[in-house]
Amino acid sequence: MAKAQDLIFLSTQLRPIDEAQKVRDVILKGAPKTSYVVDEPSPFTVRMKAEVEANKHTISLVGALHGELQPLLPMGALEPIDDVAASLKDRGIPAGLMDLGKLGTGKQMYIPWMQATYVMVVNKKALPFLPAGADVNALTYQQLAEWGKTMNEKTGQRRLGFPAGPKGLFARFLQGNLYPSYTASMVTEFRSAEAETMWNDFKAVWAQSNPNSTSYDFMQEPLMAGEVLVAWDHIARVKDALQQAPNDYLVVAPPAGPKGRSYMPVIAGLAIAKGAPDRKGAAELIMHLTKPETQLITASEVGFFPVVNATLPANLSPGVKLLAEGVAKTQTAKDAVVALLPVGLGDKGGEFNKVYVDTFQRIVLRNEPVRATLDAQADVMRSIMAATKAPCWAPDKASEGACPVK
Amino acid sequence: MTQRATGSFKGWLYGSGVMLLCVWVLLPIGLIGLGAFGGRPAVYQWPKTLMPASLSLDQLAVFF
Amino acid sequence: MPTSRWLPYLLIAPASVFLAVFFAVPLVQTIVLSFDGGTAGFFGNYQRMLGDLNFNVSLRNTFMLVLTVVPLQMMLAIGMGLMLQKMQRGRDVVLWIWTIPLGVSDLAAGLVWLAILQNTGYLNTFLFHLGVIDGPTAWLNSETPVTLFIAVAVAEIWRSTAVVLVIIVAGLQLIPKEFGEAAEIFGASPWQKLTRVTLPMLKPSLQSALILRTVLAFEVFAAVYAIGGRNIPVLVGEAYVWQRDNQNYSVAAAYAVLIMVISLAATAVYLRLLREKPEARA
Amino acid sequence: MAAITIEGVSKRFGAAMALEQLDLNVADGEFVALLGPSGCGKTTLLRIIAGLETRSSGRVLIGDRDVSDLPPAERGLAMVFQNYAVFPHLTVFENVAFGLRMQKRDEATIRRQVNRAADLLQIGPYLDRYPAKLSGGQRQRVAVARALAVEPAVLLMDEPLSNLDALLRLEMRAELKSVLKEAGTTTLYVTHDQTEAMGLADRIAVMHKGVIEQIDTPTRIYSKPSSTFVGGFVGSPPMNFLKLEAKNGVLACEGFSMPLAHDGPVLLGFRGEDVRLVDASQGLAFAVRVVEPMGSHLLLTGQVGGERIRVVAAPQAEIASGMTLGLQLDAARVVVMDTQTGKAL
Repeated sequence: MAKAQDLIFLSTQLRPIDEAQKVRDVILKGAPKTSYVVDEPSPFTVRMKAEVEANKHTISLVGALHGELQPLLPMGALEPIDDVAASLKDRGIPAGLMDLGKLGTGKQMYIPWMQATYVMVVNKKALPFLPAGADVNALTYQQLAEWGKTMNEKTGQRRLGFPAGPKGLFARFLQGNLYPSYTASMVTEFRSAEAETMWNDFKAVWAQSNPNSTSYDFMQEPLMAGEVLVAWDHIARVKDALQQAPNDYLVVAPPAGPKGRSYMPVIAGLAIAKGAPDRKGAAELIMHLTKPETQLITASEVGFFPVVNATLPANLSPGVKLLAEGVAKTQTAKDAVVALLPVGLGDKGGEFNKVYVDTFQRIVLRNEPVRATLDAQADVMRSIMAATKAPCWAPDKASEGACPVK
Repeated sequence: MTQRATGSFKGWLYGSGVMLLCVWVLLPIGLIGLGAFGGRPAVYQWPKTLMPASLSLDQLAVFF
Repeated sequence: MPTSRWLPYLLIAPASVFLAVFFAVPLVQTIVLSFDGGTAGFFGNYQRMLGDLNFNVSLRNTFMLVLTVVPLQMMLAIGMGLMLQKMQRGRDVVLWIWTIPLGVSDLAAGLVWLAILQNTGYLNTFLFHLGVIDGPTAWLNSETPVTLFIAVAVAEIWRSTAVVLVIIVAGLQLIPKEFGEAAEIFGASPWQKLTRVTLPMLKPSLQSALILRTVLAFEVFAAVYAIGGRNIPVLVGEAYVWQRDNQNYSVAAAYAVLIMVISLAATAVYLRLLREKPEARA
Repeated sequence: MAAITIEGVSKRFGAAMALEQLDLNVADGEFVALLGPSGCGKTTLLRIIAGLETRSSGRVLIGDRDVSDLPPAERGLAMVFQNYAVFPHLTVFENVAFGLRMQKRDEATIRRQVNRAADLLQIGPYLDRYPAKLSGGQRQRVAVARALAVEPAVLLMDEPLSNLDALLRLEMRAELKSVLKEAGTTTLYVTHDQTEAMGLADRIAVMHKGVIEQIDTPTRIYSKPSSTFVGGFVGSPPMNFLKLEAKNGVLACEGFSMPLAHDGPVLLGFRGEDVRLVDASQGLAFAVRVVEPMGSHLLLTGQVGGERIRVVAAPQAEIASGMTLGLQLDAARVVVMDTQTGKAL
């Protein structure tokens, strides 16, 4: 457990017990003496705020997603780290990513740590049921629905799966994959005619999804159990299934809609807390974590990919290799559209997610009329945007002031 | 004589009621207790066996 | 005698301060928070709560759970208590076994029943061997609300009947056996003895048990969450989601206040309905 | 109204015998008290008759009916408990009516019988009250009224007065006697209080260690106890016993002699009030140790030979401790017991 003199590294990522253990035992090997502490996003924010308000600092380094670090800036919990950024110049972190770490200020607020995205995992047993003419690497949502239907007819069970349980990341699917693929937008076109088509298409997909989907948190479990043959999830949440039986699976890009094949990159960053008890140690730890060797170890241990210029070695474990290929396929698809994680929502991030999940519940689970539901939920969305004054982010076009909902 | 006969029938009824309620309380705990040694595969093992197919103490490692 | 006059107040002071600091203050804070509407006005959070798509469902589920679970477990506990009273041998062992669930946390109880009732659980295995089903069958998702509800009710009954049992056993022990014997001598059947003598005399215990269980049942959450996730929303679960996932503490506080009001109302109803006749009080 | 017949009833609790081959007859309309120290089995016997306890062997008859295996309700009896067992959640009226309601009697009958029982026990004014508002004595009356309201063939009472204070007990005792005489119910009454038993009962059965030592009228129980136990248990002060030697068909001591067809050591029993106190030169030498003025009499405790003796003297007698007096016994008022068995010869 945490010893007083150790540097404290608080993270919202790599939380599950075995992942945290890998961080402690493998990834942090050779780094300054560190206690690795994890917390869920909302208590994380509360804790950071409390330390600032009490002016009593225990945490030196924080690791969190871009969207989780951003709210820490206005509360003055982050220390500018241009000096650390300068000493990292040779690591080859893409300038675009480094710029994200400035959080819209002139100074470096965090250093990119690792990245991931959301993919589809396909059990090879599902391949025979693919619709005629469909390419598993370039599916559309209609084809996915058709595929699910055939699997249901042939196996007697609904074999598509989504992590729509209490801890699942289903909201990210709706925001980052489904909406932009149909509307080229996440917020502005929320209640557009394209969105209406989208929901109707997705109803057909859901009709072929396993009814337990509303209980799934991590898709690796139903995949390993064979309950689900085709699943969408964050790469870190399917890794166990792939490593356990790499020969059974393919990892492919999520389906495409009329406006392209949208995907959502996930960036986690490392920041130093203002008033950190051990700023020097924290900087050293950043240096350690962004070393190409450490980044490769991170990739193979926990399934998050490097932000630095590090070629994945050929002897990568087959499961991680599958993931790497899946990520590459997703990012390089010729119809790829990038949808960023929401920015600027502060503590309204939860309610923003709720808009999508509620809309899904009403339209798909409770079969409420699509048009009326979209109109009602668009009002909620508008009030969130008005309250946070968050400007649009990709793929929505940049806006002056709060991102509008048409 | 008749009273004694109905008495023993009643006693039997009571006894089995008590036993049934004991099973109702203990069975779930027993099952989860055995399941705890099955490790992760036991959760999705189908069909379940009383003793998990692969015994392991991995889950207990969480406590240390 | 100023010291003896003040002594009782002095003695309850630590407890009062404790209650004030750790109970009353957070309570007031919660109530204040629930009216802290920001832009939406004084009742803004309550409007959001009432307008939420899960509100009606969670209210209905919570009430249905209370109305199913509490009467069933009262009956079960009374039956168990009477059985214990009849027993001559092994009474202590049986009482000990029957109160084991007292030591099981509600989340753990939920997980226990999840292991039994899930797709690949023990129940399905049993049914499979009987030939009733031919593979893992789902009982606990949003498309099987009835079995899901039954599963949650069963887990709750399993977990929390012991509390009622303990209260009832204590109450039964307070009734001298002569009352039952008098009823027997004057010709009461076992059923009449139960309804005309035992239950009326057990009323104070029944009242405590009912209030305790009902209030706790309105706060049902962890077992529901473990078994049904968010497929079966309940009031406390919604408060949890608003607090933790939606990060809107004010709406969560509104839920908390609503739950408290419902619990207080239920207590008042019981106290009124089960009040002893004034003349009967010694 | 019916007689109670008990034939060879035994009760075993594990290895211990609580009742041993007990026989008892209570005639129709008779009032019999079961008297004995605690643990003598009197309450067990009563509960076996009531059907609240199972017997190990023997039969219980009420009237001509063998009720041994019947449940309590079918035995045609009523019972009054030591703690009254008056239902606290029912009014006095409903308490008294309880047995009648269980018998599904019509409302008019119930009203009539309740009122009659209530009048008998003078609880008419309290019929609408709840027991919690009544005094112990009033609750006792309710319990008796409840028992009498069903007009039982047999009434069983288990120490019904022992929870009352002394004055109230005296009052209730007299009242019970007249009420039960009027009702004419066969009554079996358990008590450890000899004055209660003497005052109320037509006959007293003295129980000791699971057997009935003696059953007789109160007067004979008092004056002619059949054993040292009965003599010692009944009466205050208890009977005195002197160890004497009988020789040649005569039992004699200083100032006393009677014929006795028994040779060897015997116990001579006499009541403290049955002796004449005379000058120390006559009769048995009695060394007075303690003098207790009791108001109606003086209680003298002293020694004759090596044995402790209690006798009663007139209240105005001038006797002080340390004096030696003479005791004269009346051959008509003594009992002679076997030293081995303790039974009367």
